[in-house]
Amino acid sequence: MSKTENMAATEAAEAKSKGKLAIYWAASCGGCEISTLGIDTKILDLAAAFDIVFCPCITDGKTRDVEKMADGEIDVCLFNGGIRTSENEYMAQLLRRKSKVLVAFGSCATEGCIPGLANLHDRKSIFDNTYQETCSTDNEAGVRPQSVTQVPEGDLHLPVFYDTLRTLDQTVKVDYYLPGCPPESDRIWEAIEAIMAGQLPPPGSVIGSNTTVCDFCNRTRSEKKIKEFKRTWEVIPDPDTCLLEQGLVCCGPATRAGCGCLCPQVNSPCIGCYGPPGDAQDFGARLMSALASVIDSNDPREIQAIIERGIPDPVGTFYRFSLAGSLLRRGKRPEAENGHGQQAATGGAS
Amino acid sequence: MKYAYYPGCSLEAGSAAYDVSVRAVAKVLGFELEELDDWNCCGATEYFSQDELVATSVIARNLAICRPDQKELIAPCAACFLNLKKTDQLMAEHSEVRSKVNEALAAGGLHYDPGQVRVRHLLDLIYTDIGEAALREKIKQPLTGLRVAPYYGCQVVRPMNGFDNTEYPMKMDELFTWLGAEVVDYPVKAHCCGGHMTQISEGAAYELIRRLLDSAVEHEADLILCMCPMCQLNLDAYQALVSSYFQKNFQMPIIFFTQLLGVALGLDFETVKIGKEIVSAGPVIKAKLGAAPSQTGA
Amino acid sequence: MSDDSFEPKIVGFLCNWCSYRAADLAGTARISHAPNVRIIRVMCSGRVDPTFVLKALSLGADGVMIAGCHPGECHYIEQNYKAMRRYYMLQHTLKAMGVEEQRVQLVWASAAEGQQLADAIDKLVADVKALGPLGWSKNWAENGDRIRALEDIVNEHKEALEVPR
Amino acid sequence: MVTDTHQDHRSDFFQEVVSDTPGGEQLAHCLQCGSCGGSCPNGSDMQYTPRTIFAMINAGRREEVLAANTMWYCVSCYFCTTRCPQQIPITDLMYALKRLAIAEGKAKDTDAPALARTFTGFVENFGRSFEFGLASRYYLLNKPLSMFKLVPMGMGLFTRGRLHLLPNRIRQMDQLRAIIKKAREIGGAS
Amino acid sequence: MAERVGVYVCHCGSNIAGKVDVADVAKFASEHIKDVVVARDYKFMCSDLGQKMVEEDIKKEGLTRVVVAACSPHLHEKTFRRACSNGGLNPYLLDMTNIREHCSWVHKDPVAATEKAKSLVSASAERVKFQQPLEPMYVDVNPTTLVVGGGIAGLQATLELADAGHKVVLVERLPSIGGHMAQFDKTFPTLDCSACILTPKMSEVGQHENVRLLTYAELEEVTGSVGNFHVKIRQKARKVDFDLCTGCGICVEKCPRKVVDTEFEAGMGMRKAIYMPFPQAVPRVPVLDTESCIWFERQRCQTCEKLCPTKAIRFDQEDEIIEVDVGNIIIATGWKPFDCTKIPQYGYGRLPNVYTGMEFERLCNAAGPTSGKIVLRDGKTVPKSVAIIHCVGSRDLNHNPYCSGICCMAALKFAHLLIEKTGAQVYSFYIDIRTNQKDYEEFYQRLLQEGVHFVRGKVSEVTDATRRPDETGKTIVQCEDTLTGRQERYPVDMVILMGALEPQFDARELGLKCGISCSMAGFYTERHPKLDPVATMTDGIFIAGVCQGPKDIPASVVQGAAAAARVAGMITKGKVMIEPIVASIREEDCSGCRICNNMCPYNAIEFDETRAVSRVITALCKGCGTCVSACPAGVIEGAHFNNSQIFAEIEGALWDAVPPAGVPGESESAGVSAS
Ligand SMILES: Cc1cc2nc3c(=O)[nH]c(=O)nc-3n(C[C@H](O)[C@H](O)[C@H](O)COP(=O)(O)OP(=O)(O)OC[C@H]3O[C@@H](n4cnc5c(N)ncnc54)[C@H](O)[C@@H]3O)c2cc1C
Ligand SMILES: Cc1cc2nc3c(=O)[nH]c(=O)nc-3n(C[C@H](O)[C@H](O)[C@H](O)COP(=O)(O)OP(=O)(O)OC[C@H]3O[C@@H](n4cnc5c(N)ncnc54)[C@H](O)[C@@H]3O)c2cc1C
Ligand code: SF4
Ligand code: SF4
Ligand code: SF4
Ligand code: SF4
Ligand code: SF4
Ligand code: SF4
Ligand code: SF4
Ligand code: SF4
Repeated sequence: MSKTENMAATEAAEAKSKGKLAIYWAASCGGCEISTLGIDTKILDLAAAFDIVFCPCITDGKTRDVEKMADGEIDVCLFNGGIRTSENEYMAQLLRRKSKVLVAFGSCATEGCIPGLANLHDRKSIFDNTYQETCSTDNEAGVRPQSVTQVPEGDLHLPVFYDTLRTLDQTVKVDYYLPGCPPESDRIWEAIEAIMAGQLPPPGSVIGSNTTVCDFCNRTRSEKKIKEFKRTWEVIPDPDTCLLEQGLVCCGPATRAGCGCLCPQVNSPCIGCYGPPGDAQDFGARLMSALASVIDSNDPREIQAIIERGIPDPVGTFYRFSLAGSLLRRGKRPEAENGHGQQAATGGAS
Repeated sequence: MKYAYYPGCSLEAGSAAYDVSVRAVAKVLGFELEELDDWNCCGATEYFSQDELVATSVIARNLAICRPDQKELIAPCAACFLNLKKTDQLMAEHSEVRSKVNEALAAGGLHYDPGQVRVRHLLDLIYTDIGEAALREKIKQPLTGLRVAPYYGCQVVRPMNGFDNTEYPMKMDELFTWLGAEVVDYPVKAHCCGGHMTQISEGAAYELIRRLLDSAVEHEADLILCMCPMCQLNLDAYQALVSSYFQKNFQMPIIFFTQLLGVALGLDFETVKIGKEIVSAGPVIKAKLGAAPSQTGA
Repeated sequence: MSDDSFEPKIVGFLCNWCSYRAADLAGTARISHAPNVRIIRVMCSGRVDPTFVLKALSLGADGVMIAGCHPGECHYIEQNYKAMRRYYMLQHTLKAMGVEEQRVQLVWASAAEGQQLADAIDKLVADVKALGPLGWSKNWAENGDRIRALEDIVNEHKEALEVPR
Repeated sequence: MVTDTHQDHRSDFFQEVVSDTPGGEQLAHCLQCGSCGGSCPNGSDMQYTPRTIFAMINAGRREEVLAANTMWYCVSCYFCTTRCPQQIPITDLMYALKRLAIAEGKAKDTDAPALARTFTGFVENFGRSFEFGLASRYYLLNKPLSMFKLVPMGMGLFTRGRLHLLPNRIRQMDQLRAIIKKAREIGGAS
Repeated sequence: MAERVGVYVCHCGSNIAGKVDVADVAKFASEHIKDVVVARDYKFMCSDLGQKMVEEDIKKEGLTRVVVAACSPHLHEKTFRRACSNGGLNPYLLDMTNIREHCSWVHKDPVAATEKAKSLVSASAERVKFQQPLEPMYVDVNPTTLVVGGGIAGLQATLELADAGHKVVLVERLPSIGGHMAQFDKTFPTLDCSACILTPKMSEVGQHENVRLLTYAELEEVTGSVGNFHVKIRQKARKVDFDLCTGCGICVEKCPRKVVDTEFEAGMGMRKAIYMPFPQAVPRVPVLDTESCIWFERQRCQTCEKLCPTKAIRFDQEDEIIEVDVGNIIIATGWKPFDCTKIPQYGYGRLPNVYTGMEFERLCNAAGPTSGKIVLRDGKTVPKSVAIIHCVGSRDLNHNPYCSGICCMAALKFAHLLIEKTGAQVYSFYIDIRTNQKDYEEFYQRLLQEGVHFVRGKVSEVTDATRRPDETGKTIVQCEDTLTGRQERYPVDMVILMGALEPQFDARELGLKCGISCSMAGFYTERHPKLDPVATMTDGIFIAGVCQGPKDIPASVVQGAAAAARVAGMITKGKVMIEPIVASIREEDCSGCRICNNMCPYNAIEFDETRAVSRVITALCKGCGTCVSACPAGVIEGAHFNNSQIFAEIEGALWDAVPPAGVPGESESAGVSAS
């Protein structure tokens, strides 16, 4: 990862003419766009520096327009959302091809975020739940979305829904990451400024701090020993002491700083939306290791009891934002579908 | 306290005295023995000489038909105890045995996972679960003055009894010390009674029986206490034959330990079936213990 | 469901002071055991980070062994307790993700326990064999219509895409 | 620790005996210490002590071993087994020898097979056994003459109500028979 | 720049090559592992030529990393590190992978073994690329040595060092040094008087200016590491002022309380409540046993206090903790006798005339309770026939699988003493007679000449149950004479059980304190069974005598001297290398969450309150790496075992597993991909 390879960014900065910016959303909630707008009046600076050539959320652009662009014509593409469908994947590939710099923007694109938690299930069970099982659903005919529908005029296509949500970099090569759910407006602006100034770190980097939320937390902390993990509704935490020491599962120590320690400031434990710091490979593993290390017991049975009682939903606790981006990426699929697409293909999308 | 109870064939027939006295003692001591429903013969030593798998499977059926709430199975007979316990252990230690036996059991719609049932000997139950304090409380007729030779035999204490020394067991000794008897240090207490040798080589068998009787005589025991039907049969029923074989005149009463325990607990001779033995035990007990409320029967 | 030809790939993280030496002892004493465990030496079971286990599983391991000194006998006094705590935490999470708990086993073996370690290896291998392959990378593989759907889109958009690069 | 590769060098007879007994492989470790032979209550009546038998098995002397009286004099007292310093399941090996001898018709000079067959015959018909039937049938069929000697003893037992004429039959005889049938089918040592 | 890796696959004669196709492994390395520029297989890598090969390849091929696939790194890592150094490469750029103990020796199938060897080599080669040059650290060696255990082995070690001018602290648990040898009458095979050869050594130790002798004391705690151990010793309260007592023995003589001496006299004799275990005890300062003393029982007596001419009795004396700093430790804690009641068929504890070997030693010792007269427990009958039973608790899977090595000889010694002193018929029951040291077989021949009845057979039982008239009143030994194949009974007057030598009761505990391990049987594990029998896997800790394994006095002495020589070598060198495997915290990235703060058992992690970051104190860190994996931010680096190294190793180990799918670049693109 040497700096000399940083051609694209340097070129972008050197071009005195206005740059071209694309903003796209795949499987995401729209929060990232809202946060982008949160840069407030600085949006004018942005508009001065960039032409927004593609942004389905705020401008009327067509995929065809992008397809017609020359490869690498877009200087910077901020891509938010995970890859849930074939359309998402196609757009990711397309924008990759057309962009010099592709930024995975927000937690969904970087590590899957909440939509990625669906990776504990597969398409079939997601569809069953969504189109059948929820109590507000009335679907006696058992209708499911079809990827191909035959009508007299020919075949109609819907994007195919994947079994596993993937992050952007599990789909295409990504140049930079901007984590957060959503990324704080200030961080977004810092990143844009850096892009505009051409002061980018080596490709592959996360744009942000290397320390963790704790670094910005004002609570007093001491050596940690935990006898019991508590759920948030079980206690009113003391406002001045480290929440973790009070038994609350605070993800602060394992979470990249950037949010300004918002949650602990309002007496609520950090839930880890900024993902892991540095080159940590697996957010959940870091947190599991740290929390387990400070359990105050050497008795196997007691340890198990503390864990089972205090952390009833381990995946939701440790991988709330990062399941898709974690080392394992998803839960084990049911035997029938494991690794063999055929069966799933008929069962799920047809 | 409630236990599943596996009396075994001998206790149903020739050694009913054991069965009856066990049940009587249980009542006094306040534990319940619930006979295992539809149990079958444990095969003694004979099946193992013919077909190992049939032997273990036949035995395992008894373990398999225990209800889930029947976690402890009490066997008073030495052979039954050993066979049940051995099968459980073989199944636990050798996965092959486990799967083959279960394959056979499956033919009868049964299944057994080793360790599911804890096989225990009656002596263990009385010694451990009832214990000294409770026993002492219930003594009605202390056995003071009676010299008893506790005879454990082979199969209860070896090789896997799990409650007493395999070479020099002491639990019956202690039990009768609590009851006030004079327990002789019977050096052959875990030696062999000859088992079924009587039917194979009488010379060899009679010699084994002689050693046991001689030692008891030498230690001036009034009677020998058994905990196995085979031992009782060999020492008691064959005593006359052994006497004539060696030109001796043995007159050593042989009874089950539960029978004398019953006497100590105040049961009369009839209730504990003293009198069913061939060499009568009644007279010497009466003589040594003197007049006591229990001596109505016989 | 066990397939006789299935030879599980297992990664073992063994403590330098006890279990690694137990494996050495198994060697010197020629105690044969299953060849499936690829041993990685760490200074202490306390060095074993749950990340290592997840990494191994994600890269295609069918099982993982973590081995250390017996509780109370750690070369570093008490670090194996920390390994134990992390192990249970990890198991708790793996269970929720559908990974059978026999795939990841924590084993205590002192430097003297070559036989025990060999037995534990054989047990782990047998357990994993019984479970079958984990095949985690296959677990990610998308169902067959993905490629087709992508091709469909590309075909639909072919014309537009044919622009000079 | 000796690895099992050594077993390949042992006699076929050794393999035959050992494979018929759970844990029998341990016989490879016999020290020839004689603890078994010294312990056996019938040791002095045996043609060969158990230790000698094991040496003969090792040497592959099949015919002599199966014709020996040793195993028939074993009364399953387990003294040898609990004392053997190499934890060899000696008593169980004696059973294995009995099985082999019966299977080959080698057990000529002993009545033990007949006794065993009588016994198991009862179990297979009734599910339970009983001494009187056992003794009388066995003696009638095998030793009609020695029966006289035992008459006084039998009478003694009889007058005390200790000889039953028929055993009780268990209810689920079919189940037991099915289990026995299956076990025979699977066969061999468990 | 890519690394240049050299891979060397060792045959170890046929040890590895007999099972693993080493050439194939080398070929695999050169063809399939990235950055491998040299891959060779060689007969003996640890030989001079093997090492030279590595050195030369480093120079000629410009290797930047070296992998040796051979035996356990515990055996030869140092060798190959040295080879790297000699070749001009930092020694920590080597990785050794174990394809002998972990592979060729334990797998039956050559194909599977070869495949595993490939994985191990692949793992090692991937790892080695991430290794970083490290500089070893050196510390000064404290020239004082601690010896634990004052038996013959410990005494020898102490004297060797002290005579060479080095300070020694000798800790003995009992009131006097001397160990078991002090209890013996004669010693085989020469039959010289044990006391005559032992007591001079004892007093030399007692008076040596370089020896600090702490008896009636026990090791409490050991911290630190090679070169600089810090040791806490509990000096148990003697209740006698060590400095004031002159050893006159008046207190002992006048003390009215007599008790059975289960220690020195093995239960055969009596001692007082205040006592010196034996006349030649060193030091000559008595110990007051509070369990038997009348004063401690009911506040009476005080005879000793009243009569002591120097007023040395201290009823209120308490245990004391003594702290010493030493550079090396020699453990020579010996053995304990097998508990013969565990074999009830031998009747010990029940039959009066059954004795243990140690009891018999006291019985025939001229300074013993009977002044050396061999009589039965009634105190007068001289035995006319004696049975000696070998292998009691030895060579017995129910107890100890090993041969105790010395008891055959001790049994011969007893047989000789019995014949000499009583003229009794002696029967010796053995499985095998093991007399394989210098002059031992000759001793056996002598006993054959003297007419001992050697019966080959492990005794089945010892009983008082008579069968024949001639057995009445005797103790009967029943056994198969395996040479005739007959079961026999031997009625005798006395039976002696040659019990096993067992590890000290607290061997494991003490091992834990010092960080050394025990074998399955419980004897301390040596670094190498043939080539390094007195060192342990923990640097600076040595072992000598029976605590390492059963052996006789000459062998114990040899080991004591050998351990001393090893320590002397360390002292002479003056410095010792410490592995630079330590943790360090990237302080700029530490957020001060304090998770790691109580991870370290050596308190090597401190928290800087002002900067709110944690920090590792390198000198205290032992490199376990527990804090490394605890840090949620991943900012603690574990040298030589860091994440990138281990991740690479995992990846390498699984080189043949199905690769993860769906990674960009390799993705089965549908044709939209750029470039
Ligand atoms: C019956 C018998 C007869 C024998 N006769 C002979 C013979 O004739 N010739 C011969 O060569 N060998 C003989 N041996 C063998 C001999 O006893 C041993 O070789 C010898 O004792 C070994 O000496 P050692 O110093 O290793 O151990 P020991 O003699 O056991 O000395 C160990 C010392 O360490 C002390 N110690 C133990 N633990 C601690 C602790 N935690 N802290 C402080 N101190 C501790 C003990 O109190 C003891 O003083 C005989 C053995 C037996 C059983
Ligand atoms: C068949 C066999 C197999 C063995 N296997 C094993 C085994 O597996 N494990 C084991 O532990 N032990 C084994 N041994 C024993 C082992 O050989 C010895 O313990 C070992 O060799 C002793 O080493 P050493 O240095 O005392 O003597 P040696 O190996 O004999 O070395 C003595 C050296 O001194 C030289 N030398 C002799 N005289 C002079 C002189 N006057 N001037 C100069 N140099 C001289 C000789 O040339 C020789 O190089 C075995 C022995 C035999 C016979
Ligand atoms: S763990 Fe949470 S509460 Fe504690 S210091 Fe860190 S961020 Fe603050
Ligand atoms: S006792 Fe055991 S070791 Fe000794 S001869 Fe008999 S079988 Fe062999
Ligand atoms: S089990 Fe058999 S061979 Fe063994 S001692 Fe008893 S009778 Fe003899
Ligand atoms: S390096 Fe190790 S494996 Fe190679 S020859 Fe030397 S001892 Fe054997
Ligand atoms: S006070 Fe105690 S030690 Fe002193 S003389 Fe009295 S009994 Fe002996
Ligand atoms: S030295 Fe002799 S008596 Fe001692 S264990 Fe070894 S063989 Fe047995
Ligand atoms: S690596 Fe181990 S010894 Fe070093 S500081 Fe961390 S916890 Fe302490
Ligand atoms: S655990 Fe890591 S981040 Fe937390 S204080 Fe320690 S080094 Fe710093």
